[in-house]
Amino acid sequence: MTVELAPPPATGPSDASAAAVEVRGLSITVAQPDGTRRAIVENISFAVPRGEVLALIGESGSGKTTIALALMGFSRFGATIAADCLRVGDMDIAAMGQSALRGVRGSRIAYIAQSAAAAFNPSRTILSQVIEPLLVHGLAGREEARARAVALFRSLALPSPETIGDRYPHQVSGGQLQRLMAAMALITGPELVILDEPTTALDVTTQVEVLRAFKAAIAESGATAVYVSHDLAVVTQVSEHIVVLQNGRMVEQGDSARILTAPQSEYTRTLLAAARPAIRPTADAALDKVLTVDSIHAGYGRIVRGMPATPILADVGFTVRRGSTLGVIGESGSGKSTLARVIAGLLPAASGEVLLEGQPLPRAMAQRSREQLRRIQLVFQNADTALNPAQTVRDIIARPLAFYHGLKGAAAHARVDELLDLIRLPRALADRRSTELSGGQKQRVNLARALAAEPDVLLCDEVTSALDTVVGAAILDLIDELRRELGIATVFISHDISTVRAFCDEILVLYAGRAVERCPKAAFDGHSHHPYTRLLIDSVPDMDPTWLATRAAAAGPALAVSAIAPELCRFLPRCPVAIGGLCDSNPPPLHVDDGRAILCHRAGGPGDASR
Amino acid sequence: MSGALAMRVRNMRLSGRIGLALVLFWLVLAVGGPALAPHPVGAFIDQEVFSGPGRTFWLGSDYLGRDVLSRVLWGSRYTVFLALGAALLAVLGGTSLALFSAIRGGWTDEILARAMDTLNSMPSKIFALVLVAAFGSSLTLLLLIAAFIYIPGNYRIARALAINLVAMDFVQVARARGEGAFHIARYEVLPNMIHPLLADTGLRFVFVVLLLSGLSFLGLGVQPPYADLGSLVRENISGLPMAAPAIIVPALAIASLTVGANLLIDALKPGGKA
Amino acid sequence: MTARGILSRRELLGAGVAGVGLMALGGCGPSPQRRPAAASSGAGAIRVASMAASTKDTLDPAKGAMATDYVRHYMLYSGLTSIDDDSLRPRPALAESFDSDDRITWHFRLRRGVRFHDGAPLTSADVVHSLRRHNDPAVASKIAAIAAQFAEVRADGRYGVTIRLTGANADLPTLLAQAQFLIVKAGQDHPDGTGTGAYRLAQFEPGVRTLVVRNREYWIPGRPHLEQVELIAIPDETSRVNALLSGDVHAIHAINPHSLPRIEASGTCEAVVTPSSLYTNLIMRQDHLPTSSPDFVQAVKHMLDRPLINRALFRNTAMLGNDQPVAPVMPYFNRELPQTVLDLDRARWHVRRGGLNGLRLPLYCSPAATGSVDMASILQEYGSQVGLEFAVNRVPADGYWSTHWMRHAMTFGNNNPRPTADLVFSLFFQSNAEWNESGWKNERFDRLLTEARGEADEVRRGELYGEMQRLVHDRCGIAIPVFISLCDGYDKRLKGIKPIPLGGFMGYRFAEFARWED
Amino acid sequence: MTAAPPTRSAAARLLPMIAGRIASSLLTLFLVSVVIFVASSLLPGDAAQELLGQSATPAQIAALRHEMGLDQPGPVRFVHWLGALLHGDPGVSFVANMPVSDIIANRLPNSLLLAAITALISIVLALTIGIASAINRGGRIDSALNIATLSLVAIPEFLIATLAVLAFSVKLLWLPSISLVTPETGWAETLRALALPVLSLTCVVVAQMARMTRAAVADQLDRPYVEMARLKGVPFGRIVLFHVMPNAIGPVINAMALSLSYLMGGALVVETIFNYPGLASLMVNAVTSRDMPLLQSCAMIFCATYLALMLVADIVAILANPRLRA
Repeated sequence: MTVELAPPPATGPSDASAAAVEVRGLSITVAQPDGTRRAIVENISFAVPRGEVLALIGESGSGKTTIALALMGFSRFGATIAADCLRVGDMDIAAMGQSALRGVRGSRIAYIAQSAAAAFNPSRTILSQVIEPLLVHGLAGREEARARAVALFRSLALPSPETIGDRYPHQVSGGQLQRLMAAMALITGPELVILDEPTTALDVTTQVEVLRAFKAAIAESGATAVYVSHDLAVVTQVSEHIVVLQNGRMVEQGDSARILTAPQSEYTRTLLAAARPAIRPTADAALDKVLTVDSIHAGYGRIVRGMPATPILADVGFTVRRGSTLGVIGESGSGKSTLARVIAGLLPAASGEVLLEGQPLPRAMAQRSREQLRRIQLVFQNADTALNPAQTVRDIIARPLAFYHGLKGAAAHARVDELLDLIRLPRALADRRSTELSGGQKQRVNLARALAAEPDVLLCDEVTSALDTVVGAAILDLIDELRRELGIATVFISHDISTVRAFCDEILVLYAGRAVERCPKAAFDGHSHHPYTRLLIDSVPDMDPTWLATRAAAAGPALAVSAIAPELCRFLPRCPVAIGGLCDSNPPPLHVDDGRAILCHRAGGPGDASR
Repeated sequence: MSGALAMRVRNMRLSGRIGLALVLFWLVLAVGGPALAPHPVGAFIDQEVFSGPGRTFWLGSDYLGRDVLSRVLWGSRYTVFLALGAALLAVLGGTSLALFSAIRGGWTDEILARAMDTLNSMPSKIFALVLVAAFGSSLTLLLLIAAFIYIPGNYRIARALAINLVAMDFVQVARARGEGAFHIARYEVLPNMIHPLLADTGLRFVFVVLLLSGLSFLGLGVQPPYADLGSLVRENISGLPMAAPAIIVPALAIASLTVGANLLIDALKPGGKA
Repeated sequence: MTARGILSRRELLGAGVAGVGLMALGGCGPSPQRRPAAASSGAGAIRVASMAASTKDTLDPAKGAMATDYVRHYMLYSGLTSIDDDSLRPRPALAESFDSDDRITWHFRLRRGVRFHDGAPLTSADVVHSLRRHNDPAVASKIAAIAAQFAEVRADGRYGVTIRLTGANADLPTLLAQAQFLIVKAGQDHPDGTGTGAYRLAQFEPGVRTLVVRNREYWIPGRPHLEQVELIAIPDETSRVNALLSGDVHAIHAINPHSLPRIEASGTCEAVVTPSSLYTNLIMRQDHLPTSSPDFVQAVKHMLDRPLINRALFRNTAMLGNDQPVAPVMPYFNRELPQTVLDLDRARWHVRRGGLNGLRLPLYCSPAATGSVDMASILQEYGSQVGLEFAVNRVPADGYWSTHWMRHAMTFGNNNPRPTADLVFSLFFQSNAEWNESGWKNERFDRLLTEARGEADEVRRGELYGEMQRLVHDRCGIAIPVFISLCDGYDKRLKGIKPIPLGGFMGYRFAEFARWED
Repeated sequence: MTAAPPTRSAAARLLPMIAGRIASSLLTLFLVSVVIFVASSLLPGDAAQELLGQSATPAQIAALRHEMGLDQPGPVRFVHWLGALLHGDPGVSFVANMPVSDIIANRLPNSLLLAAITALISIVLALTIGIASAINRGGRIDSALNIATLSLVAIPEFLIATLAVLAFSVKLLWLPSISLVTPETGWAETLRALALPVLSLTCVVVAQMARMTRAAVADQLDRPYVEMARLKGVPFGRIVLFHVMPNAIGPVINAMALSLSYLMGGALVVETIFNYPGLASLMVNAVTSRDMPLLQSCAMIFCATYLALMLVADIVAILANPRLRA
């Protein structure tokens, strides 16, 4: 699988010594309990010309972050860095002592971490953290530092740049925080910026804005950048060069365009394929409606006349047929997970009904019979937290067998083995604890536990979000196969429209707790959509280096709206095509045709609602 | 099971192995020690008091001329079993209540938390004094009283742990499956609290040892002629100026026992490093 | 006070430096000359630590219950009579003379010119008030039982008092020397420390401290010798000894005999051992089985290893007891009585004869009765050798007297030194006595007791008391293994201390006699 | 710092919380008084018997009981006591025949002084030890401090105290072996008198506090923001002080509050050995003499101290955490 490469890159700068960053023969090793050393990164060589961006791409465990951190002379868990050459500008990083490195970090080499929410200190103001590099390196006084920070905030298109720094990290949105971290990195005018998956944790619509801001800011500062990511499409937008990594080794490197168009290694091709999910054929849906959700209102707090104090979902309804898949899409906070919880009965709906094969289910889980509970199974988003770390895989899978089917002893043992086969996990893993499994394996166990109940309805809540693309694609294949084989009706919740589009028979778009559009897969392409759906579609980066540049900056809202009445269109404050006097005064009508339903004033007229 | 245990021991850090050795040593002594005692525990056999180590009395004699070795051998039994029993009981009681509290939530939780605060706010030694005076100090009662006094402390810790765990997804999964409160408490939540609870047990163990010695300070505790290790230290305190083995030995015994127990528990923590 | 504080601090600092030097040289041990001095002048201001203090501490002599109270009261007040030496004979004090023809009606003539601390003269009214109040239930006098024999107390002019008793009692002058009978001011229902004693009250904080200063108008010329006495209590014995050794206090009460070697080794302090009639006794109730069996009682009496108890518990400072309450230091002690000794064969014989073999019996002991816990251990040890199984039940000191003492078949009692044989016999051995500990009934004994009380002839009295001692020794369900000596510790610079067998600290009156000599 | 702390919202959030906590504290205090009352009614003997002692006659006891009001049924006495307390009168001590408030006023400052000095020293010490261990996690210093603190926890406090007396008072004559403090005692003398009790108590509480500090700091040191700060080139000392401590302070203070609550009632042994007139020995006195009004008041004070410490810990946690504050 691994392709041996000739050390000097074929493409890239002709004169490596002119490069801003040069890495040759980099290896990073950790000590094993038995005293030997194991290489987690081996024989890495690349160079980045001044002012350009190089991407390190690979899945988790590929060593991409480890390599990036090594550029700052930093290693986690006491790993040892060794290299023939590890140079940034005129600095020989490998030869520098700790105090010299400290003087360089944050001043000449800056780092932007994956999760700004975790990397910002929650108990200090943003400004104090943003200007800290200037202060600790003695590069500016407090007043000057503050002025520089405000200027950077402004150039990063942050709202109220004068005062945003006085807030605490939890008081700003994820996208803003990520940009604030960019400000923290760029404030000292570093020669090299390392960006470690800076947009992975963001919603697609936010990601676009943040990417654009990053790209502009880096270009403006003239810094060289190393961009770490698992997402080829994103990388395509920002980097001139790509290094593909697998298991700590280089698989391929070259110009971005070349890697995308003419990948040389098998692994790169796999990555590319996973990034462009193939559209799967629609299932031969049976006619019987297994799950019907009818006009659900749900939320938290005391319920008054069918409306909760803090409403989350309003008037959501759909049906799912046996063997078919409904995709539910929306950004974080849209109510996707709440919908799953309402169907499972974990959160009783305030009003509306959930029907299983036409039979209304009690709203609260506690009132449902064990049989009713068995027939609807919820697969939680995060397998790390959904699997009890104290139990073995066998314990986890055997429990629903015992609980719903009374299966014990040898019979249960055999059935667990069958289920492991079904989800393609080696039986040998049965006696491991879930903490010893990889992310993909955990998600399979999570799935197997739901399947053990032999459900009619499977609710999958973001089951691939935390996984690498390739691993996630395999899980998707598995779910797709199972629902066909077992005839399970699936509700597939995701924030990723390309996955949903490829995988589901019908798509439901949630915005702020309302279903703004429902659309069968067959009718998805070439039809008009709700403006929000359109925004989602447009925010998914193409594998095209020019996509970010060519995609017009998202049009601002057409109407200046401060607060909207609950019955009005909730997308109004962001809608670029809102119609004054209509959208801001009348509730949006529901247009139904061709199996599609759109909640929008524009949808009634001819043409695309979003254009 | 025993193979896995052996594995764990082999993978343990040195401090963990030292802890294990100390704990095993005291456990063995607690079980078999009294049989090895060369003299009756209450026999007044030395004409001298606080004599040093010698041929007849390996560890010298105490303030009444009794054999220190024999008394320490018996004392270790009382300390180990009383303290271990009370610590385990306290953790069992506190954790059960905490699980109940965390899983039930609402008013049950509020009332239990209040009640536990009430008990926790009373100085332990004085509370023990009242309870011993009211109910007596037979071994069983001492065990129960010591356990009762340390239940609220454990409850506090266990409740904090349980509340975090109850919010975890895998508990939601179990709830969604329709599991009852007992299953959730016993199989989903409890196994994930074991290590912090073990650490707490170790701490409570130390507390009970100290409480017993504190009670002996007030003239209560294990019935004579027997005495727990703490009481041995206390009753021979006048031997301190002459560094009599009668006080040094039980003091060292307590220290090695409690330090050993805690080293072992530290080493059992997953990850081991922290 | 302040001046003294500064001075002692300076000296302490000096001592500290010396200590460092010694440590550095590898030496240890304090140099006696450097010990902190308490005195600011030759006259002396000392600090004294007693054993117990609590919020119960009182200025009312009638309520005095503990050594700390007695010491405080003897410093502040004076009695009609006093006992000044080990003869235990009463001497005139505030009463310059006393007499009685029939030992029923007693006449006391008061010393003239004696003044209370507030300047008021002492008159018969004060004495009448002080004695009568013991019969008032609201006063809750500790010796109401003794005062019950006052049929009448009346003034006989300004300086005369007549006491008429309910029956003849030759010991009245001795009884009146007790701390509870100290004279307070007339009209004071709650005495406030205003007495005729050697010291005036400067500060009183119950449970913490009593500070007194010299009464320059004390009615005995030339006394007291100390300027100031601060009385505190250090309940913890080890702390008490440490405080003495470190020079923080200059006299301590009630030392455990095991601490004596430390004090003697210090070079700066000394111990004073006072033989007394204090005893801790084993009570075998005559109204319970099997303790009412004479065989059981005899078995137990022969099972007591008295020398061992003396050695192990008291480092041979005690005197062997002979199961009767009159100590060798007391008048009328019967020297003829054969000493009961450890005789396990005889004990076994009694056990067998009484059919008591293998019997299991709870034995209650408590720190409230000095040494009883260890005595119980010893008894348990020997019991196992003769076929009796004693289950030792140690119970807390508080609540012991009201809930355990005399309430079970076998408990321990603790009897403070009493000034007269009559007192101890009538309180604890008379058939109808409230605290007839063993519940024995002996008519002959009761008759002898009444006779002896009114008997004027000393020789005859001695015979009567001797016979009573024999009766108790032979028949009563009480075992008294030893008479416990009282050990006190003093700074060697404190002079003039001698034992008075009524209690430690010279029968609680050392403050009147002690001198400070640097 | 330029950031204006959101004081108004903090106050708006804190005040109802404090009010609620004080209300529930009153409930807890009431529960304490009930528990004390029930527990002490289980005790053998009563104040009259204990006061009159071994030599009491039944008639005397009955008279005294009547005088103390002990002849009334328990619940009646409890209601009377509670009623008086609500009017601010904690009653009159049975045995001392003094108002309970006077007795407590004499002792409380002593206990508070001892606790305050010990708290100050042990907090500084515990933070130092805890932080030093945390930043050396797994290293030699950590192991050494771990064993040292464990051993310190394991030694009975009367042994520590007695050793200290033998060394510093009896042998070296540096410090007084008993702590006699009166209102007239000067500051320097008071500090000297308190040196050994403080030393002993510090040994008792510091270990537990240090271990908790270590755990809290170690937990924070593993957070991504610490790595981020290192990647910004922030010196390690500054990271610990300005990045880690603000986040660790919540759990640290909580653990410390629990330990410090020990300093009031738990000082019993130290009070006894150094003959220090504090509240713990007063309460034991009240127990042994069955002095109900005094006992109740002592228990109330200990309970209130505990609740107040917990409240302070929670307030500090809220103030230190902008997420809870806003």
